[in-house]
Amino acid sequence: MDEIFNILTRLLMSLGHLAIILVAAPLLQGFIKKSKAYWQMRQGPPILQPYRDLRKLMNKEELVSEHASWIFLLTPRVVLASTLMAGLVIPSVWGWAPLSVWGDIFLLGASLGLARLFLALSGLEGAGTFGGMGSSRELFIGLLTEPALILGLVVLAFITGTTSLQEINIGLQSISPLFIPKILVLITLVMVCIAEMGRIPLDNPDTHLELTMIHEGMLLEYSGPSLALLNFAEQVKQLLLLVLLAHLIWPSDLISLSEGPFGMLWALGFVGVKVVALGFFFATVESLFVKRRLFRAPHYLATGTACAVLALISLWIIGGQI
Amino acid sequence: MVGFSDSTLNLVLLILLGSGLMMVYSARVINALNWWTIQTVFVSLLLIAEGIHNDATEIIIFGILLLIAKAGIIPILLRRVLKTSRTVWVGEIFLKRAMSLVVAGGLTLLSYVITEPMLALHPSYRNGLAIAIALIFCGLLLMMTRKISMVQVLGVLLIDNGIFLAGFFLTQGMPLLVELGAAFDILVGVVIVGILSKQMLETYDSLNVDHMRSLKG
Amino acid sequence: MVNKESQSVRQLLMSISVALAAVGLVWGTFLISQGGEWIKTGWRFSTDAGAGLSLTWKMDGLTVFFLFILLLGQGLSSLYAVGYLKEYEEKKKSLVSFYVPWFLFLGSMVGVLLADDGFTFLLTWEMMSLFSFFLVLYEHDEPQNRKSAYIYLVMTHVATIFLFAATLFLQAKTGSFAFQEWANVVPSLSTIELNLIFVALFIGLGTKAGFVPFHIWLPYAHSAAPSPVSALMSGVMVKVALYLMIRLVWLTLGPGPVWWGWLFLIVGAFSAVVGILAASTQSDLKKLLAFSTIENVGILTMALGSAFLARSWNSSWAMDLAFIAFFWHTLQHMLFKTLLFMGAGNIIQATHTRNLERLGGLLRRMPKTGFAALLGIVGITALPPLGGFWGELMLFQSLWENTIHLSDGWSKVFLPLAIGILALVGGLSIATFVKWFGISFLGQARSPAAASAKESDPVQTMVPLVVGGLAALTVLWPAMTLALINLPLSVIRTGDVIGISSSAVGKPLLMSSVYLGVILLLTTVIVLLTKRATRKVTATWNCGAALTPSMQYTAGGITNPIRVLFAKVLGSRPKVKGDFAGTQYSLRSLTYTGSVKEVTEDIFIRPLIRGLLWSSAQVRKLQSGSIHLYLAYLLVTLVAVLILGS
Amino acid sequence: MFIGVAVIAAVGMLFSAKDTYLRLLNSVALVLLTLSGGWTIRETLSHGSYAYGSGLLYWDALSALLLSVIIIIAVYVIIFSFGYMEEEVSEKKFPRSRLKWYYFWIWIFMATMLLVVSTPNLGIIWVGIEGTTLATTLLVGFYRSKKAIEAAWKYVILCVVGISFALLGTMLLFASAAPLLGQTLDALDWRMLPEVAGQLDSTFLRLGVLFAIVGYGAKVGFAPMHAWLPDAHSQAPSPVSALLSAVLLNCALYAILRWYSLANLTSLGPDFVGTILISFGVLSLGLMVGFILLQNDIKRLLAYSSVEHMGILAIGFGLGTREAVWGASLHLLLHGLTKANLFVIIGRLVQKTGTREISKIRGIFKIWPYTGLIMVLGLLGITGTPPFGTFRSEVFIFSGLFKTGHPLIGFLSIAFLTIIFAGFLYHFLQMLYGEPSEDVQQQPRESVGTLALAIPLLVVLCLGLFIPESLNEVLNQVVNVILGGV
Repeated sequence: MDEIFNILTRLLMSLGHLAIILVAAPLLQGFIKKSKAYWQMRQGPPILQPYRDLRKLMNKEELVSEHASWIFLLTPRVVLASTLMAGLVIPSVWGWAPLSVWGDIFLLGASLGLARLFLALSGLEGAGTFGGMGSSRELFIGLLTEPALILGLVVLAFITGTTSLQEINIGLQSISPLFIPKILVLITLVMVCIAEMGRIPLDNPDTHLELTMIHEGMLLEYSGPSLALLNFAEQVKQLLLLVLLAHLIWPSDLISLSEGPFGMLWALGFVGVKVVALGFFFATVESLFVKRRLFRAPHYLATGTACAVLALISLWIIGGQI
Repeated sequence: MVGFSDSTLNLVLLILLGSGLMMVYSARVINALNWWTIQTVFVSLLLIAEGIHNDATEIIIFGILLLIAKAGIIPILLRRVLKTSRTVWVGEIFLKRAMSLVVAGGLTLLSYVITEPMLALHPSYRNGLAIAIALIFCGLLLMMTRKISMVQVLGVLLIDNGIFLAGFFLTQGMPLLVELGAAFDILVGVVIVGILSKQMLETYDSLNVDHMRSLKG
Repeated sequence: MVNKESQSVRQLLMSISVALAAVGLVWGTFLISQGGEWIKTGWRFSTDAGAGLSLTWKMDGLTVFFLFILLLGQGLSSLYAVGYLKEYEEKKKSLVSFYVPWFLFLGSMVGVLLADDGFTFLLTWEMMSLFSFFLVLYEHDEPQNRKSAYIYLVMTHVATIFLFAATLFLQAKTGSFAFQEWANVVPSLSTIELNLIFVALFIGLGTKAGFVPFHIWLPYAHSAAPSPVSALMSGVMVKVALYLMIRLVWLTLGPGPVWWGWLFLIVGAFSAVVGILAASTQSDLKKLLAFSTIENVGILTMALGSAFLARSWNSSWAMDLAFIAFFWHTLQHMLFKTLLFMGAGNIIQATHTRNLERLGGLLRRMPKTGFAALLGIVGITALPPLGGFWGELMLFQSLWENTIHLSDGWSKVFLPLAIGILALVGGLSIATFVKWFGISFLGQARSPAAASAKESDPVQTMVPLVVGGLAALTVLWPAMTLALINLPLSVIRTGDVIGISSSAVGKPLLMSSVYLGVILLLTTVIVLLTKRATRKVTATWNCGAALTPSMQYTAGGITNPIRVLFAKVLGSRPKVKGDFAGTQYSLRSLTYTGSVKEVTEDIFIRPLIRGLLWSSAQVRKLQSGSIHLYLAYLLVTLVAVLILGS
Repeated sequence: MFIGVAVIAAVGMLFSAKDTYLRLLNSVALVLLTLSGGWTIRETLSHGSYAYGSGLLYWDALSALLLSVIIIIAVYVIIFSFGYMEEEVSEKKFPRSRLKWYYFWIWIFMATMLLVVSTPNLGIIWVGIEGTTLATTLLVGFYRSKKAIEAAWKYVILCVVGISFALLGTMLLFASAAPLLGQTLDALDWRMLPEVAGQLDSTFLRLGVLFAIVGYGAKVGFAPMHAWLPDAHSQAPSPVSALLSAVLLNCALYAILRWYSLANLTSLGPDFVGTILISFGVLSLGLMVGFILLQNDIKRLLAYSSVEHMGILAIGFGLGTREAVWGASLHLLLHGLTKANLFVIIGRLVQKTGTREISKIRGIFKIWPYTGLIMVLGLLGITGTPPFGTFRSEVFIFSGLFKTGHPLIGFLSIAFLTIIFAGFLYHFLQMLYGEPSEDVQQQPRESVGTLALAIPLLVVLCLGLFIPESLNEVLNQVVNVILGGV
């Protein structure tokens, strides 16, 4: 009986997790845009504008290139689905991850990789120049991001002695915020998140300038519902990364149904505050820097990787193991 | 064993060595051939003397056969080839005549050095053995430093004489069957070389071996 | 057009091949289901004292696993060949020189797997090389293919020197060829001897497996062979070499020094990176796949390395993980590489070119092939939900466990770096296969041949789909796959056999089916939700100008950033030449020439060959044609022998 | 008695140059040869040894092995000769009247070789070996072209000089044995010598053995005394090349083996000759790498390969372990078969294409697929590729190197073999594939019957898959003979 209850709880919380992600993703996007506008001394669009954009796009007619095949239409769906899959291994606001098993830190990167694969493929669908350019660059940045992300997470796993994000989250509670390896890893992960979210200094989400765009280049041929799905997937990914970072920076305890609705809401609010703060932080970062050219990206991401390696070394040195 | 005194034996040996060296020194093929013939005659005589001394008829007969075959048939054959080819000079390569004589002298000394352990045997045997080896060396030298095919044949024959001499001093002759076989082989060999030289003459118009360098690598 | 008789011969022979595989598989399944001690200890048939006069065979769980891989590969490739070979018939090319080596090649691979002594091993091993050589040589009309085949056979032969040396050395020590005897005598060998044998085996087997820098032959051979053969060579043959790595090094030589594990790990990492880098810049449809094989062999080798390290450090948990990773990936790579080579075969037959730059837009013309190939690239790039990923997950975890298990030392830094390298390789392989698939199947046709391509024979499209289905099945029913992996594990582990399907070791693997289910569910839901959208087909937006095929990104272009970043490793020397037509500003034309080459070939192989040929030329001068000189040789020899002899 | 058959046949050949006559006579002679030889071999093997003519002729297992190699290959090659030489005559390579001389010398050659393997006397063996040289000289120069004469000249001079050394060696042996066994044939009889081997005077013996090994070695073609070999093999008519390579070299090696097994028993110790043989073997292998890699004459290629295989044999016999000698004995048989077959098939090829240059022969598979197939088999057989028997024998030989503590030499030798394989493969691939030249394309195609030429290779192939117990038994007997009391 208990077991069924547990499973049921888990299932319900998973659905809740998904629902929160789906609902909150455009909100975060709106908030970040607003923050950027703040730094740029402008009014900026309303916070709820992303919802409106999505609804508008969903109702539009879709244009499909004559050269495209069914992959073109499949891509937005798969990308959203696999981004959500990545969401399933990230601890929810209550600390639970729906798909938690040891080794799931690798599942996170791989799920995002699946999305990247399809995106890059559909960039080539239109037979135009820009899509290919976007794909090429996205793949390039992706292959540099991957080691940094995995290494960063692996170091966290070493710190906490487990390879499950949920357990890492719990384990990090007992680690001092000033633990040097942890700080270094967080630097890595912040850099990786910037790259993954497609933000300055690697990519500019607001530009459609042919020569600089990466992510937008691949989306260039999309319109209507497909574009909405892709934009939405991007927002979800952004939210997921920020939730993850929030959990890592300020780890929180596992909250179960037994804490009562108030406890659960409180946890939701707490994480929300953390994510908002991080969102503001990234908006600030984006406002302070300029976009770099493509071939500076290796330096940027190598710095991230180096931080992870340094974290690893410092971890063992502090532990007295080397 | 040998039925005459050491001094006689030494004289014969000297003649053998001298003829060998003269072969090396010869400028004309015909001279070398003559020297070789002389040498062969003495070798055969040595054998016959041995046979007489030991009262071994078969050795005497063998010696006479040898005399006829080697000192008789072979020179005649070679002479005919020489005549048809109108070859006169031996054709030096690598070493001139005088120089080759010096080398031959050196080789003779070397062979005395080599055979030093044999001193324990009868001194004149040692002497004989040393000269036999010197003849073998001279033969090789001749073959290596002369262009004309006939001289190379003479070199082989000189080696053969040397070996024969060595055998004579080492073992007083091999079993007859083997000796006969060996002698027969030499004879047939010269006949075949004669045929070959004829063919060579037909195709190359000379007996100069140095023309034959097309097969390489 | 096709001769009826030869057609029936083809169908008959290939059916026999398929049937043999099927019978083998069914029989094997039956045997295994019976269970028995033989899976662990081995089942010998035809044994003698290892004198090398007769051949001896043994079958155990390890063999069974690889036999399974082999038979599966054989069945699938043979079935595919039924369709593939038709083209040769149409070209009136005799197929006898295909059939004969085909069967002998398969047979000799079975022989290698079953061999129980050094002599049998060498014999079958050489036969395997030889007959695969003839298969590579099958399309011998092109000089390039002959060169490939030549390089292949010579390199494997050179590798065999080392195997020969190791075998004969051990035989000299034990007086027997039997593996069992060798294992018994190993403890009495000195460290140097043991290490030398190991290095010899490593080089010898590694060449066949395609370790960098011994991999030169692999891209040549795999791309020159007819596609069913490429599939077999890539999917099965390189694995046979790895099988022997386990059989001879792990089981026979036993635990060695720690650096063996490091060697595996480092060479594996090196192979993986170099292989995938070279693949990413290739524009030859099949060469790219061949380089990817090198990468995957690298990954498998890393798994072996992790297992070796785990054994040295007594970390049984990490060792199990590493071997599960190894066997899982072996199976997955066989399936996906077979699939991809079949896809490549279909493309080649449809367009008669292997050059990616001349393909494009094939997905609309060859939808079934394209769908199968899509499955293939998802699997081969180690992305979930297909099987490629879960093996790598195990490997990651194994490396991680190894690190955790160690109490101290710099190894704790280097092992995680291997994880980073694997991640890099993963990223590169995504780029590589997006290029492979995207350039050939998507966009516009880049040549008339690609524009007029037709979907292949039903058999040829069916088989890749079947392979894809099987691959999905391994993930959907991981317990079955784990049961299969359990067979070799029970041989390799000296301890008790653990039922890995039920223990925690395989937990993420069991999760794989959940992941697959959920992602399929999510995708379906999203598709259903967005179904009612209206669509209109239009031209691609091109800033208002007309769109021509040449405006697309090229195969060279799409991975150009990688080429620029790794220029040193790839030996890339791009040249840009501008024709300014005499003026300073107006550019008339711009020529870009870029090429990549095998740096390892330049460093290791070419100087060696040059040196060899040079010294040969010197040796040949000995035979100058002068009889006087020859006589001198005779004299010199005589004198030398006399001096040395007395 | 088969020596008699051979001599009579030789003389008989001279009476007429008519094709039918020669064929008939040859066939009769071959049948007689096979019958009498086969009977002798059977007697020998069943009793361990067999004597005839009050011990003047005597065979043991080793002689029987050589005898069977000679007879098998002679039958194969001479039957091949019929068609081949007819073709040569019709191509006006030489007048028909000289055909009888060809068979005359062939049979004389046979007779001398049979003599070598039928006598128990080291002196007579020398006579026989010298005889083989003389008998083949004119065969080598049979075409009377410039090159043929050059080859014949080099052949006769170098071999005669080399063999003279062997005579000297024989004399030295006689000198040390005569005091013990008397001044008779007994003192050179390898049946008698082992009994007194321990007491032989070591100074004479040592010199004698050295001279004999170098002397016969020149005839076997050990590098660097092999210079005559490629010339002779490449210029002789192909059947003669086959005989030279597959049989004659073995006969010379046989002489060395007799010395070797004798020397092993004496005060020189078992390793003395062995070491020399191994050195010659490795040197031959190593040097041939260069010649084979950069060869453009197909028959020279095969000739160099013969040198290489003699090197392998020298290593095998020189090692003196049971396995190695067993392998070498097997290899002797297999190399003979393989090389004869290759020379025959290549001979046909050269005849049809009219060139020996590898770079001019292309696309054989396109025109003559069966020839191509046999060439592939030959390539694999001669390079010791499994599943051919040569692989087995080479494994056994080289395992001996490892067993006696020469792993480095063993490794080197295998490496040499591999490079040689690479060279062979390269040349053969060049010839087998590609586009044939135009005048070759007009040549007539061939029939399936060509495949019959591959019989020796098929035997080699079968011996790679399994060794019949009877053959194993014979080889063990051979090993016993060679190793004697060691």
